[in-house]
Amino acid sequence: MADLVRLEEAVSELVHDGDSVALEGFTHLIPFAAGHEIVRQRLRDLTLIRMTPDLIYDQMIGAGCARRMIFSWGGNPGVGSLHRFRDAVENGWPAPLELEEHSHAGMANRYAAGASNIPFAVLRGYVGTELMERTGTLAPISCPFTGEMLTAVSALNPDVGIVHAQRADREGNVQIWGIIGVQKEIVLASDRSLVTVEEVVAELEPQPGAIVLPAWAVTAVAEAPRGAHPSYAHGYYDRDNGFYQRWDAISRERDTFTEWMDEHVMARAGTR
Amino acid sequence: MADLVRLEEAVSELVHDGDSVALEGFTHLIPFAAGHEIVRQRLRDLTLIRMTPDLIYDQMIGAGCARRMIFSWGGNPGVGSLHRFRDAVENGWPAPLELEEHSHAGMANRYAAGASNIPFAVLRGYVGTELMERTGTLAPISCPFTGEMLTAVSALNPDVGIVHAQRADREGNVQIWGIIGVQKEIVLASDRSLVTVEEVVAELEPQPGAIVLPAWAVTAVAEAPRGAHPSYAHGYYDRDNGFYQRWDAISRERDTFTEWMDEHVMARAGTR
Amino acid sequence: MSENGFSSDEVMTVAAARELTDRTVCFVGIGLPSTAANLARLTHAPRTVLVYESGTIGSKPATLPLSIGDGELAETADAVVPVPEIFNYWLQGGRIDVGFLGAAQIDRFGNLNSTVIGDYDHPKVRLPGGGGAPEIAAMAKQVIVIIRQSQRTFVERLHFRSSVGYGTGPGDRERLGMSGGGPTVVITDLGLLRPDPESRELTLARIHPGVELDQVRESTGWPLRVADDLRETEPPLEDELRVLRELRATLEAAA
Amino acid sequence: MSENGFSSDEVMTVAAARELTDRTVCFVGIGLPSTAANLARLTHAPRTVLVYESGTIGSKPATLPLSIGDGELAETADAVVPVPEIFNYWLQGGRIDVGFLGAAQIDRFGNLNSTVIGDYDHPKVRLPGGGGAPEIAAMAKQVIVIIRQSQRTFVERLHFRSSVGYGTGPGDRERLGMSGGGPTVVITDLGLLRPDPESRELTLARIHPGVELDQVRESTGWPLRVADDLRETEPPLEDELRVLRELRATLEAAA
Repeated sequence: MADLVRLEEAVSELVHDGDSVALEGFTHLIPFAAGHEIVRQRLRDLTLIRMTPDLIYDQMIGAGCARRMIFSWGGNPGVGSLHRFRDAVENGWPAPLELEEHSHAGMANRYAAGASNIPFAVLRGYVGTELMERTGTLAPISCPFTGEMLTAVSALNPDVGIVHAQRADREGNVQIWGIIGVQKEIVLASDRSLVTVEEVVAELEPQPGAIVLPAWAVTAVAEAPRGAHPSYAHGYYDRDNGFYQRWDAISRERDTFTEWMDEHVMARAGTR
Repeated sequence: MADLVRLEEAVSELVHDGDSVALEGFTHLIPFAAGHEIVRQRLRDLTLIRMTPDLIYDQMIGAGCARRMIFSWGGNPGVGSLHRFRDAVENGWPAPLELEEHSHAGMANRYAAGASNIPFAVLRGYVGTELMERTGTLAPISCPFTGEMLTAVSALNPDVGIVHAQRADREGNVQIWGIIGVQKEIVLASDRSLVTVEEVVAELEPQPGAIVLPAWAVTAVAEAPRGAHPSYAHGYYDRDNGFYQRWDAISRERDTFTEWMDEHVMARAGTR
Repeated sequence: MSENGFSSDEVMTVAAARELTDRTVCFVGIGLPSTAANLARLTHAPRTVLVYESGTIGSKPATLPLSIGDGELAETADAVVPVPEIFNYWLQGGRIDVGFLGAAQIDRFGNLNSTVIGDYDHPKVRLPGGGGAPEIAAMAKQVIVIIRQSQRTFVERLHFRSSVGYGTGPGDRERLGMSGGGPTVVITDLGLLRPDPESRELTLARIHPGVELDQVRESTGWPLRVADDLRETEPPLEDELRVLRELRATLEAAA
Repeated sequence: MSENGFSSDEVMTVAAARELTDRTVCFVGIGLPSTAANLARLTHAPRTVLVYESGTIGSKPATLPLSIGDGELAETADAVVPVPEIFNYWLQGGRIDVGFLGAAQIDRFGNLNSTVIGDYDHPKVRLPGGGGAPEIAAMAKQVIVIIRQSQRTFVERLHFRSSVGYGTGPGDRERLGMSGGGPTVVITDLGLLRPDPESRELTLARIHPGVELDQVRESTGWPLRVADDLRETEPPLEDELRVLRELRATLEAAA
């Protein structure tokens, strides 16, 4: 059964230096509160896994948590660059960042293979691109029935999978609706999982479009109201598009970035 | 866009002698009305595809529609044998029936591969069973990353996929809820698709647990109230467990079977 | 109904239910397995999680389903998922503690036949086939088999191997790369067998009340191994029988 | 804003929208593609079906989304599906008519770079990467590329091949087993290029109002082929501009 714990405890028990960690949420339900707690606990040498690193990994990279990143699209959606990601790759600040680069389709299939306990998935993809030569977790594979050549991607099974969700009940059953992305896959693919939720409720009212993760498939649940901001939680609050746009200026220089993180993340232990 | 047509027309336009046809619905939403229409139109030499052949294929086999069957579990759930299926396999009545036999996991993955336009899917399964030797659409496959041996199953892409659903709107968008089984997969895996529905409504009210198949992914929609009976349509009517039990006696002998089919299927053109 | 006041079906079902501890996640087929898992849920193991292959997770039916896809299973479930997902993410994903299986034939290593009696191409009896069983047998952490015991069902040589128990003996499951642990118990109308920890051969561990050991031997198609500490199955308790009979009544009422 | 009364962004967006016929199923990324598809939907092609890679099918947003996963896309969708499904069943399944792509660099065969400027291991500029593009480029029945034209973007040699257009020329897509048809049009701020039916080389087919042919040649990193029947792009209609500006205003209002 999922333990209902405080976010600080959950992160300190589940995430360790050197772990591979996936904080997922496809635009929706990005677990910012959990990411900030990782930053506050000064975890290091993480392999950060996410289809769209988004602002949360920009912040974690800039804060020095990451040694490596596995991803498929590292931009600020509709705005431009992730400056901290770029600074790490282009200039090695605050530390060099190894990259393992895939396409969205490949990442989604890698998660699904991980959730399915098989070591690889098969898709038509990547062929003709230079990712085929650059990425070790890709290989051509031939169909045993037709002889057609396709592409295999290796499964992803992170040490820790972290997602945000709208609700859990007191047993730890988790309910998610709206854009559901790869939330289920990453929880099921990971050795340990943490779900932060907007609220813990007595009973999960059925919702159109909702999925439920049973408590026994989740390691820990922590309440984190507004825990996806500046991303959003469908039915709770909207995406803070203004913040995504302001982040461009905040993150462009190392100083303004560090100042912002000190004020808005480091100084906020337990008060978020 | 899906055409809204009468069931008779849909079957006569979409299904032809010799076609491979999947009438799916995992216990729930089995398309009996469409199956009966196929029987009435005296279609022949069909390859019938279904995870659980159930009463509908027992009837179609006994009526002489089938040359071949691809399946994973051919019984009357909770009751016993499918006598017409057994008579065809054991005694070749009314015609011999070729079998291509899989497990549920294999069939589900074959449908998913078909819907995904890849020629095979990979699972841990079948190993150590005699299906490995008996079934040509199975093959061992090794992981290009770990060297582990797994099993490949070839994709299923039927000529026609037929399912029953609760509702469609006038555009032909289809809504299904309750046990959703492989309804989506079979529609997407098939060259042509027919969805019979309990009713056509002005607008699809969102429902907890519902999925929607957009009209442009469906070939034809036909209204067929109670079209899943003696299976059921969640929210409309219950499974007729009594009929499933009575079918054992009706179907045990060729005479009583034929009599029942004449009276309840053949004589009911357009009146169902 | 025996002179003990309970039938052989009842003692089998109760014995199967007792194998489940609370909070166990069970992948259940229809018939005795579903009855046993629901009996456990309504007696000593209220938080047993029932997963049906139709895609319902955490079903809590008040009446016994006739099929694995009855509407009540979906209505009372924590989640309903597509069938490919139930097999890939949940069963193959290693999240099932206990799989219940029946069969037409079993051999001494717990391998099962649910496919044909006679030759595959010209069968004497065409059985339903493997269904979900091949993967449940391979992937559930533990498998419980429920089967009536006779010379016809407990056979020296299966007519078809539909699902794997321990193959030809120790080490076979590992060689085949199976993620689950294999059968831990075979419950019959005569007693209860467990695989020997070394040889993996099914060994009679419990004998039901009123059954003679010779009767069990005669109902087994190979020389039966018997545990040194063979004991009698504890008879069904009054409470177990009452709940079981109430459950079965709901099935008959629905028909 | 040019002296024509519309900006180069506007002429690009309008030209892209015009490429869509009604009932087209479009896989759209954020930015100009999303704007163009929504413009088509609100003008001549009301039944355009918008599919976003976040898993929303048939979204009908009243305001322009800033990200591909804004809440309104889910609220107004016919269906919302998991991300693995959108790529496997819908894109790879061959159900997407038109994919819109942007890029940092394009070559004469419509191959795209959205990964790095400079060397991959030591890039001068690290770009976001492929995202959904590699598979959209391979699998959509038809691809529309929208990109500003200059010596920096229209290059002789890509710094990285993120997505495939026509590879090294005729027959390459077929050899690579690609199910989609490849780019049918490249829309820039200067004009509109289409692949030559034989050589597959991008060929200038339309030039936007007020743009000189020499200017297009100078903005191309290879000797540009020009269609024999080169014509001027029809300027944006008043109605197109009005709807486009209203749409863009919703984006700014939301920020």
